[in-house]
Amino acid sequence: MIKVVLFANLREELGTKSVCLESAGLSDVQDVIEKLGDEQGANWLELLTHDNILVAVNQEIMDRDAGVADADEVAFFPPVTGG
Amino acid sequence: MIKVVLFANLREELGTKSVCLESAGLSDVQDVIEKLGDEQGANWLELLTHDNILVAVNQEIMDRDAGVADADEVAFFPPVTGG
Amino acid sequence: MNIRISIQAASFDPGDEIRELRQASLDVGGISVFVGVVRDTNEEDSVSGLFLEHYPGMTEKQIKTIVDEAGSRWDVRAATVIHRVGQLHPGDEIVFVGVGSHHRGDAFDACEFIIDYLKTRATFWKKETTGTGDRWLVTGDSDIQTADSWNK
Amino acid sequence: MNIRISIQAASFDPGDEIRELRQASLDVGGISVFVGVVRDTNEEDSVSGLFLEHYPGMTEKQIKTIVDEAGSRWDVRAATVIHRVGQLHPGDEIVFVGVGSHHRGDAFDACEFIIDYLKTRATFWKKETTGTGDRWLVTGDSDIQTADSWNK
Repeated sequence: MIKVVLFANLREELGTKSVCLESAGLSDVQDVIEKLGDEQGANWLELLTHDNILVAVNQEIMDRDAGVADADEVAFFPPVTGG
Repeated sequence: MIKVVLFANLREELGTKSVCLESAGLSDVQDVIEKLGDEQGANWLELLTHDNILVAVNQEIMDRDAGVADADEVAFFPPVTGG
Repeated sequence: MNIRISIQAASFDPGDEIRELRQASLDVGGISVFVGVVRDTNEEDSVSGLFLEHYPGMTEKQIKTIVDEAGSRWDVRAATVIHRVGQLHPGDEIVFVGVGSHHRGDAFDACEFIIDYLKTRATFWKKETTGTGDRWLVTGDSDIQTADSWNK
Repeated sequence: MNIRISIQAASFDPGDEIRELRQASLDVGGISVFVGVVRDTNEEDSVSGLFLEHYPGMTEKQIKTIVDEAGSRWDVRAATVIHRVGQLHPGDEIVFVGVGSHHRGDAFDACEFIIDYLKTRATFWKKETTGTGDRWLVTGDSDIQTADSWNK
């Protein structure tokens, strides 16, 4: 399984803070996004492909072509605003 | 009267924190230094004319050619080392 | 280098934190501290509350990386970063960054570097409650430029 | 601009001072603080005590001038300067400079400006007690250069 976690407005707009995906057939983050669009709805695809949305794989910021494997944690979130 | 005040190593080396001088005949700081040398001893002249000694007249940093008048406070001290 | 990092809902006492930084080593000659406070206005709108969310685990690792980077650039004897999360209100302290160093210039630079990076790199998100509704904040370009300026 | 200046023998509580800066105005979004601490070494010699003397009256006026100058250069909502005098020991806090501002960059710059000028312009003198006797300190050239750099 791949665990997908969402934060801030993504968490609110998509109505959940995490979902799990079967890892079979998923080789990179882009695959994860497309599968989320298929399984969860077109609004997921739309929101997660926004230019400003950041991706972390196993808590490291990555590009959308970063590889994913079973048991990975993939996070999507908007630009940070702490401090 | 002109009040002369001394700080830090000057205070210690000259053995006093303040002396008073008759203001008659004193027109600038240089006059004050010379009169202190005459009245208090040559070591005063030597210490107060050192390059690094600072002068304040009425609590404002001044050059040695700054004018002085009756009731003024003239201070001599080494470079500051606070903070 | 003594490092203390805490993400917490509870408030903190800047005096206690400064005391710990001071006592970390008798080599500490200067401590530079930044305390961020929730303001009551933002872009003209009055703000009645601020909600902070973060990415548990990732945030702590990122802050550790930021502090280590500061320690490699400057003399840092002790560093403390505390960031609050959850529901805050105007006047509340939100973040504490403190750096104890042998030299004051290093303390100032390391402290400012850490807060600048914290604002643009660490996974925190703020949501404001205003008179016209709630809104998630977006990063200001000026904050990004400020953090980037450390790479020049 | 709220200004508090104190030359005192007593210790101070940085936490209380930060609280006052925070409460000065709800426009204060960031507070930059510097706390100077007596070190136990200076130029290789171990230091067991530090005696501080100042020029009462003149010192307070100079600090007021320094703080006003900072307020004219940066956004300063509140500023506090506390400098201790008398006999201190390693680990003691000697100086507190705190600046509350709307913006964090202004808070940092104003705070660092004030401490840099305090070290080179304000009428304080330090005498160290070391294993080889007492000695009055002399201003480091680096401190003078640091303060002068604000005029560039």
